[in-house]
Amino acid sequence: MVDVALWSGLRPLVGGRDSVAVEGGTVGEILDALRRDYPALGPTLDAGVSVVVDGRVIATSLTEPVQPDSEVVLMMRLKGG
Amino acid sequence: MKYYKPATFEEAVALVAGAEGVTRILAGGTDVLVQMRSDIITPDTLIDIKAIPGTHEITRTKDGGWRLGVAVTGAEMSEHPELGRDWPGVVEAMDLIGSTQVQGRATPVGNLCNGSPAADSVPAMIAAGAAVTVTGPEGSREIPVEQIPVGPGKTSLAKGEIITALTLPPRGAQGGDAYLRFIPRTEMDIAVVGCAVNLRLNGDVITEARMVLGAVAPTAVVVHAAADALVGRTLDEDALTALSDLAEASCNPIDDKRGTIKFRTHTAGVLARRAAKIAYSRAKGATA
Amino acid sequence: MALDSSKTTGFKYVGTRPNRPDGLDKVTGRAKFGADAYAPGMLHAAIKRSPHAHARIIKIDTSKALAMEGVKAVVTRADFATGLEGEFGDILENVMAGEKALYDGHAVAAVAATSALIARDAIKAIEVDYEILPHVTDVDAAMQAGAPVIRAGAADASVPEGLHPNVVRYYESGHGDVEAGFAEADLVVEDHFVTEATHQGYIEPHACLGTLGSDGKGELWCCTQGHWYVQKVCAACLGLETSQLRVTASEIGGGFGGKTTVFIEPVALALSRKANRPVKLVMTRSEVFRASGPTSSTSMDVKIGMKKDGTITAAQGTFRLQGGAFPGAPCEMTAMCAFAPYDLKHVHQVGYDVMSNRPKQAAYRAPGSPMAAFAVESVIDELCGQLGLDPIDTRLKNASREGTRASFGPTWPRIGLVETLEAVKAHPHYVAPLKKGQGRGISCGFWFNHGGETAVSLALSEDGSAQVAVGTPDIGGSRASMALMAAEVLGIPYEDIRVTIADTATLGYNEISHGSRVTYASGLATIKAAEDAVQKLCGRAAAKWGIPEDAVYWEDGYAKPSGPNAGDFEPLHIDEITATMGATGGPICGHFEATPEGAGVSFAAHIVDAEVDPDTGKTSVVRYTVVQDAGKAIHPTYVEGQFQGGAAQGIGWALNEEYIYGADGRLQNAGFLDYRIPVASDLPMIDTVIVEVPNPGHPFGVRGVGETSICPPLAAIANAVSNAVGVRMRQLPMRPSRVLEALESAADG
Amino acid sequence: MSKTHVTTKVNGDEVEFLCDPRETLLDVLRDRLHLTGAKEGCGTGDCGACSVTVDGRLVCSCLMLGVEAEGKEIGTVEGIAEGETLHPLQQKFIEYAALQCGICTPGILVATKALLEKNPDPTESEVRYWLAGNLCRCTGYDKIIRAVMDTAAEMREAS
Repeated sequence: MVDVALWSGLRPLVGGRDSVAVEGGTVGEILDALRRDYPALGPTLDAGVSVVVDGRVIATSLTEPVQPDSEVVLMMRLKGG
Repeated sequence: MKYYKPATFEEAVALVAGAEGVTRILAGGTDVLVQMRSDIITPDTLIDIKAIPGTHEITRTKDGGWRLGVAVTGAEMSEHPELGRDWPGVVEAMDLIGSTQVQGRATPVGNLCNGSPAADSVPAMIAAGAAVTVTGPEGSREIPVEQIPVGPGKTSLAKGEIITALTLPPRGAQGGDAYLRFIPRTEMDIAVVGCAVNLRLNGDVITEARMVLGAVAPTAVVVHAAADALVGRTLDEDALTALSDLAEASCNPIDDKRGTIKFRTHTAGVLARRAAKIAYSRAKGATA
Repeated sequence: MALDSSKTTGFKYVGTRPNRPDGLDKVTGRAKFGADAYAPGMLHAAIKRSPHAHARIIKIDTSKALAMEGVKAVVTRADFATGLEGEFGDILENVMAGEKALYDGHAVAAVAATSALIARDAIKAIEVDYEILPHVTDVDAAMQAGAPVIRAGAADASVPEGLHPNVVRYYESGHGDVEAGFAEADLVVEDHFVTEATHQGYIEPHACLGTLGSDGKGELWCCTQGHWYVQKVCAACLGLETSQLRVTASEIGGGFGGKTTVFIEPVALALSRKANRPVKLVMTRSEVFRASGPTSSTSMDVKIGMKKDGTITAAQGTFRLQGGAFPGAPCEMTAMCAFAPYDLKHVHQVGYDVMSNRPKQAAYRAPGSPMAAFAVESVIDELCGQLGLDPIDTRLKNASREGTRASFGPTWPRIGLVETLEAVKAHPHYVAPLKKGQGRGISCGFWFNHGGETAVSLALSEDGSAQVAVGTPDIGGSRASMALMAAEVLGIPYEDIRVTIADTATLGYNEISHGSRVTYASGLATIKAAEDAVQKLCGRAAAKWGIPEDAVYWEDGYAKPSGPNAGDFEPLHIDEITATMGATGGPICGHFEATPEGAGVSFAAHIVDAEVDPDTGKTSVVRYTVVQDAGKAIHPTYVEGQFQGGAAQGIGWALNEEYIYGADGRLQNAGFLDYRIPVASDLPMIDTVIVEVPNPGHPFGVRGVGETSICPPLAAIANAVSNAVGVRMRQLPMRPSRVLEALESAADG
Repeated sequence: MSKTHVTTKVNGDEVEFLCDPRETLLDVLRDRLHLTGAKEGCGTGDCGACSVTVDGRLVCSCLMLGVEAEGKEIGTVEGIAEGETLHPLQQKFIEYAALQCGICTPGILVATKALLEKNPDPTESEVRYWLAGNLCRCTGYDKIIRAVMDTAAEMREAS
């Protein structure tokens, strides 16, 4: 299980928790697991999120590996100028 | 749009008198082309007066003043070796308009006829006592510049009349003029407030004074009381304060995107003080 | 053996300052920008736009326009695809209004004619009946009960109940307990800040030339930051297969984020399809201001607590962003960037995305971050002032660094804020004496930077020179950076490399040039493509020598046997290998197609001296220094250029630039006369210091540099002005009247 | 719509064209003569990207009509280099990276060439004020000003 930290705007959608634990070895698997285990997060995930894995912002790639002890933080997707 | 390039003023006057719809005179074109591009006006008739002989000339008049052709540009005024020595305020006012590129085309007569309350050269020309020659089907007459603008975008010229020359009076001894404007940047803006001051001295004592404000009313404002406040005294702190107060009291501005009533009024006072100091030092012989 | 040319020192080409490859084209007028393309039989188009801020479109009568001599086609919304939703639906709605005109300048119809003048005349002949609706353009007003609703049901699931329907997205994050943190503070400062919308102000208006046939095949030439995105959006808006539309990016005359989306291209294509002729469409400057994408305006509240020793105990911010008539204002970016420079135990940030009757905001250089920095860094400056603390030491004391927790959640990797602040402290500008009437301000700034889908192809020629095809338009000299990185890997001279911006038919999808990603992502892709080619070169040498491929290595343009065991062979120069490549296995090319995910965040700190005329409130910037972490400066001159350009734009934003709306909801300053970007005589020279803390996510350590440079200036200048006049400036722009009012309030009270 | 026949010289070459009197010189240069070096950044004389010289005088070609070009000598960015030899300003602009996107560059080169012909030894402030009507949004002007100052110094030495 990987602990995924959520931004506080998402916490009401998961019963007030600031992080949730899900199964997954890649960013894509983690996002799938979040969708499955916490359907209320679906619209947010569909709108696009970045996943920060050990300080690296993963904006797009679903294949990035995630270790069980990785620090994983959900972040809203970036758009630059 | 019909485009004409008459060879004489007679021809130009006939064209203007006979034209239907919207007619514009083209000299520098820095206002009329902007209005065309912005779909503010599309003239039916455009009369380019630059082919008329003499319209590009700056000449000394017999009495020691200056006669400027109606197509004389800001750049030509700035480059003239003597004009700026006599009327630095008029030349610097014209020079403030637009960019180097605009200076290559823009004319003081065009600035006048465009009728903008914020026209930079107009307060300076009025303060200097400039006049224009107006020619119509009935002939020509001399009119002081201050009588040309009557409101934003409006002039006193009758249908069929055009301006055919600009004259500046002789500078005479111990005179000096100056023009300052306030803009948010250093260049390229329309004046939020403009102020021209023209002084004549006897020694340190002011004998003649004219102050004209721009962009604080529908037309340039001649502050007639400036003469009462300044004549017979030196430009001491009291005189400056009186002038500054007069400037503020003469304002009748609007709130718009370029400035508030409050800011324009305040700044008119600041500029009056600063312009008067420059005009005074020029009257005393300073060349800057 | 996969090649790895990663290094952070010992460069031969990287870090030098050669002339840019496209320099000659750009100084001779030969470079072709968006409006510089012509096609045989081409028509010129013009767009009819709503003069109303909010109005229902009752009827559009195009008959008079169509009857005009020379008019070949007229389009309205009915000529575009139906049923689009989400992002593409919003873009189409913005490109051409449907039922309602949502802002002054919203397109309602368009004409193609045989000349630009006829097209302009023809749009005047289009008659539109409107039912005028109430409008709102101010962010706080748009959130108030009773404000006109721009579009019902636009809010997404993030928005808490009870907010006005114009609040369409909501973001909240943070950690710790801010109330507890404020209780520990010796001083708490809370303030309200306001910024106006600004425009990217690129000098080149949007322009395109489109050809589309009834067979669904099209060609499009346009100035854009991302032609694959344009391809995708146009295909959707016109109901085409994406691959049937080939998009070529012209040279681009500035973008700064404003050309990351689509405004006119589908219109040109729709007109072309109808007229069956190529159609050129170029925005006027007024259209650019009224109907492209400015920034958000903001209303912000920031509260920070500090101990006497300068320790920040807690920070809280609320950021309301007005984003025009569509969702998308970057409220989460504002909130996430706000406190990013600081290591905070207790932090909380909230962002609101608010719709109004203004054009849909578009990205502008670090979207959302400069405003946040304005509010936060102003409060920090106020705290330092009141507590008598040095502003740099205080920032250093609280600075984010590797291993500390970022305000938006994750733990920071290697970052360069401390090095940047130390460079500021060491800079002579920081301690230079000030004259009377002058004030000094400093500020930090932060931006994430981005990777994104990237494809690069590199082909070697028989003579050993190389062609690199990249998919990211060159906005500020990136061809030079790409060539430098390719030269470094291939070991051939910079001049032997030609970099081309490929069209959409030539490479795989390349994400838009945004998020300061070009030198990072296209650079990484160029390095990887060059490594791929080198690998193949080594293979050819190995085959020639009859030794295993992994017994060959590449150095300075030569394949060499990797040691005595590999055999004794004369090194083979690249041109010896390429000369015979046709006979030894065929053309040698290198490729890279991936989504690099190692973009390094970047911090900057700026020092500004401002002088204020106490009589008029007019501010002059008299000295300016930019210090920023670039990771690794590939071409330092162009890095400096990015720093200077960002600072200059920030100066404009801080002092004079603003969207001015009248009570009628119309934009009053849709031109460069009254939308006042800095002119040459407004600015001093802008000093730069390039800090290099390598980004581990790039082979040479590159961090994006383009955007971070606009984050500190608003605050730095506001702090300088505030220190000069002795009053805290809380609203931008700091136009003279506003500064004068501050001076008067100080004198009164 | 009747068009006017105009004969003029552009970069030393005699050219003829027919134009609507409403067309600006910029429209004519670009759309009729296909000299696209001059750019339209604003169409209202505020940005300088369309700068050309007319009888040696620096103007915005968007603020002049095509019909007014009759009998004039027009200079555009395309005429600055002599054959394959770049003007020193062009060379210095490349060396100094005095351009990023390059859209303002043609106008700035035409403007600064006119400046150096009038004033071979300008101060920094004179260069800045001369160029106030040439907007650049990329560079913050720093490298442009340095390139112009250095070109001026080098041209003075060479002459």
